[in-house]
Amino acid sequence: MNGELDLIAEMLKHSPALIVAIPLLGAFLTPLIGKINDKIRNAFAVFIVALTSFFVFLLANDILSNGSIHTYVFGGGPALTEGGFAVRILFEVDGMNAFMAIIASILALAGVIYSWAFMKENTGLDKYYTLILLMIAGMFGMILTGDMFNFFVFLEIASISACALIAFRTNQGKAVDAGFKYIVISAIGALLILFAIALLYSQYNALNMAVLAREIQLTFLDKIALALLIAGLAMKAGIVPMHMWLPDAYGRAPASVTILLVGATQASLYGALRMTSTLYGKNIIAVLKHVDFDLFGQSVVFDITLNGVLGFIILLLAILTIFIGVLMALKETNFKRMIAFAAIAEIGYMILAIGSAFLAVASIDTVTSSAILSQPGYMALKGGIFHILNDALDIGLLFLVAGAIYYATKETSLNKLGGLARNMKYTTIFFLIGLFAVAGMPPLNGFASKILIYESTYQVNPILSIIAILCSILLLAVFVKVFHSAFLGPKQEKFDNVKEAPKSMLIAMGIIACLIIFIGLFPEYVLNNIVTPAADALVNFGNYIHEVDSNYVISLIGGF
Amino acid sequence: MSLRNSVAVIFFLLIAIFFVFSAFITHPFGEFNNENSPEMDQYIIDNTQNETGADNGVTSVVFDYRGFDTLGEATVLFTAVAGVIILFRRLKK
Amino acid sequence: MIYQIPYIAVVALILIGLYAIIFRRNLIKMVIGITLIESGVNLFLITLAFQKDSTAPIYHGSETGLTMSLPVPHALTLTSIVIGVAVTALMLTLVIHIYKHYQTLDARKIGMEGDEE
Amino acid sequence: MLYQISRFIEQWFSSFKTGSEAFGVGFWNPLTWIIAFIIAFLIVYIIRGMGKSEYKEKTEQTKVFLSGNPEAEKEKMHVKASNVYWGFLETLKWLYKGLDKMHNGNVSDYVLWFVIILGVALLLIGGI
Amino acid sequence: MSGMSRIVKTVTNITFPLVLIYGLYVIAHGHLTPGGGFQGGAVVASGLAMILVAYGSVWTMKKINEKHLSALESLGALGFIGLAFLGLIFGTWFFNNYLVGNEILFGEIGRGAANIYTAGVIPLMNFAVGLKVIAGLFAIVLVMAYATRLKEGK
Repeated sequence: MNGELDLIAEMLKHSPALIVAIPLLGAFLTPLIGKINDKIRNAFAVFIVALTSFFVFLLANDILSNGSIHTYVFGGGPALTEGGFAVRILFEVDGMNAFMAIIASILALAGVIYSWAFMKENTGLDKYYTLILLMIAGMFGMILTGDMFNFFVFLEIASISACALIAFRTNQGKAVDAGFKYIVISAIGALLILFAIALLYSQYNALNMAVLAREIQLTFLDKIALALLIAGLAMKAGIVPMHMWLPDAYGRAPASVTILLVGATQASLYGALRMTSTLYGKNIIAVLKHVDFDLFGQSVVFDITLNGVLGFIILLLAILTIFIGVLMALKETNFKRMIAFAAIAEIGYMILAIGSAFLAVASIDTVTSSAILSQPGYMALKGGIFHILNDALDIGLLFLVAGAIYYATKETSLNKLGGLARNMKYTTIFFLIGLFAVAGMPPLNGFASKILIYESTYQVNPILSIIAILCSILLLAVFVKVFHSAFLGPKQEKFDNVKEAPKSMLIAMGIIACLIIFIGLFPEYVLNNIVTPAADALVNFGNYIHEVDSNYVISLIGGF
Repeated sequence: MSLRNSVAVIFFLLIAIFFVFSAFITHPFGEFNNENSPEMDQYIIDNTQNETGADNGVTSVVFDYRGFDTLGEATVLFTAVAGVIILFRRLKK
Repeated sequence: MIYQIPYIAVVALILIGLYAIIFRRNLIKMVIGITLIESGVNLFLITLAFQKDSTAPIYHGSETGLTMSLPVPHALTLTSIVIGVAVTALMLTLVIHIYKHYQTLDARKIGMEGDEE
Repeated sequence: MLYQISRFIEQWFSSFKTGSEAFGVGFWNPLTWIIAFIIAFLIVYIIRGMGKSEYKEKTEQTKVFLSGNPEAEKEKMHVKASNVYWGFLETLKWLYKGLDKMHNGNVSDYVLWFVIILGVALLLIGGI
Repeated sequence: MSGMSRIVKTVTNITFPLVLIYGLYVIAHGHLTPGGGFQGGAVVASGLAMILVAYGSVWTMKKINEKHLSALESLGALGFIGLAFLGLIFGTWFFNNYLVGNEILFGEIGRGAANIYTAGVIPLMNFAVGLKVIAGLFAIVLVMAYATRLKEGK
């Protein structure tokens, strides 16, 4: 009994490293195992991902229940050497990381199970599974790492493997083209992120996020680094007007890859959140400029603070993202491209809430070194983080349904589809669940997060929530159109011999559908147990630093 | 000159201004003072022989202190090889 | 001023790369632009490593107290060089495929996302 | 006008209020929604039951009457996806023209948009 | 393609062993002198690329094809991550340099004097990464050259 407990404790201690190391090991082993047998290889990939998810849930359970932060120093030794600087790479996992890791593990599991039948008649599957596992490892590395340069490395791993997988169908010219666009975009974004990391290193001689967050002074170089980080990660997250690579990539990739791309995109969004809220958390309300001038007699005096500027930028981009995503989705006739535009709109909802949260930062508590948000701002942050989970599940389910239809009919153009509900009953049911969830219909999970976003943004500015509600209605219209033109309608004899999707695809879709219904029925449970610790982890940036540097006292720079 | 190119030139020059200005306020080449004293690297330089036993400081960083980065780097190369092979694979039919 | 010239070179490389990507239509030239940005960033990293009158961070014996150039930026540069090699290889592979499909390398002629082929 | 809309939305939100902390101001309970759906379904079912029941297959009743024109076969009866919301798209043509120009498949334009956003961010964060 | 002229092939035959030896030297002394697994591997891979240029991709592909190379690369990567996992098992931390300090293998603390018997797992990792880089870079070059070769009658 005692030994078992020790084993559990050991696994818990090492899980941050194992979550990344096990998929890498599996990826290195897959080409050798693929020489034996195809079924063994597929089962091996599923087993590796299941093992990783087990460690993820072991870790997340501990973190979310106890509110603790796990650090893992690679190579052993203390996190900080004497003198207060981190020599070794270390992973630091708090509530937000655990939350994102849960999402990534769900998506990875669904994607790998789905691939079993979906990719059966393709060649080169050894390398396909290798790249899938590498992409999963890159996602987890981006999510869990606590080191800036390590973040860049895993960003590149995820990008390169994703690019090779997007261009998997090399007989389609547009797939190759989409892959090229993706690799160009992600290469430029990653290189400018590396430039920002080098700018930070040149001033503080540190690469560790916590140490940088402790040291950072918001000099001019820091501002440039912040702009580079935000722009690069926003492009990787597919925010309008830097979103055009996203429909191409999502639309051309195999569906089992697309669901992982969703996870990679949200890992980039997490990166942007971590950089702004933790790395620059100390300076989040620093006064950039003190405005004081006379306007028709009475003098106008106000301060331009960093969170105001950030909130302004993010809200501007959010409105653009929601509008353009929905409008383009309404026009699009290619199934997967349409879902991709809807995904862009969903990302817009997240950053709408996050921008409102930035605007709502009132002050910084110097005792616990945490940002103090107004109540609607805190609610907006919770809603945005909750919406990350819901968006991953809903959009992922819809992409899997689109993949199932492609598998059955070899057709993605909605103009050529019709009357599929007769042949593919379960797929139709899953699509309906995804439809109502994405459109924010009340009994499902989309509404649970969207009402938080509506309420909180309404208290920031009514127009924002009006726009959000209108676009949500348009989103429903989009998917009603899909439902009408793909599933309803008279029987078409060119689809007479269309069969239901095979089992593994149905299993993958079923997992996500069950999660959607569960979250829809018990939103408060998820909100209190998973989302709130993540939001607190973002707000109390001091804990992130304290975990590494125990004797850290916040020292606010001028302008407060 | 089309609208697209003119807009491109404007924002290109904007970025150029910021970058060049940042180049001028970076610390002078090779000069370290108390503000940006390289403590971390000095620690590695002082302890590489004791802790890792390697005479080559760079190798001790690459394979010991920041070994995980190197694993990621090797993984990137592995990924590129897998990608190139999968893209030039022989399609059925 | 004279000590800022390496950074000027870095910025120049990055801007030339961006220029090549934005204003050139040939895909190969875009790839060259990306490699230029990458070499600029690598040059910046390796520039940060230099310390005045310092030697390479390699001991030839047990002497101590030398001023050595910083080892961490060397490691970072090595990593980012290898990553750049990987990215370049993949991009060129895709360019080859694009040329096979479209018989052109003009960025404007390829990939007009319209109806299905 | 805007004030009225905001009032309306306020009332709509206040309709959710049953004083739960988890959802801040408003609150919604999925079970009530499910019950409401079931009741609505029952009402619809009753109304449907009240309809006429003398319905015969293969008679004049089931013939489609397209103002005397012959009925097209089933394939053609299906409204294509690009024809749904035709009026909406026709009205917003001016907007979609710009959006389509935005979404040309040119990589350097994508990078140009990134450069524009980067410039704006630099100007707003670093410039101020 | 049947490769280049006899002169080029002869020169390649003469110079390739030297390139190979130099690359292996750089790999083996990675923890003492400038260089390491990546650099030495790149050197050896360039030598192999020289053979590829001299003899043509078809001939090289007959000798060794990309399946063998990717298997070799997997072995190198497995060696690397395996050493890291051994650090987790013996040294109780992932990537722990568990060999340094004790006298099993490469155990000595190097106080200069270019003692190759130092630095713990670093030389082993150098070898693993070297194998990986040789196989990987050569696989990339070979596959790209073979896919873009000039076919007969064109």
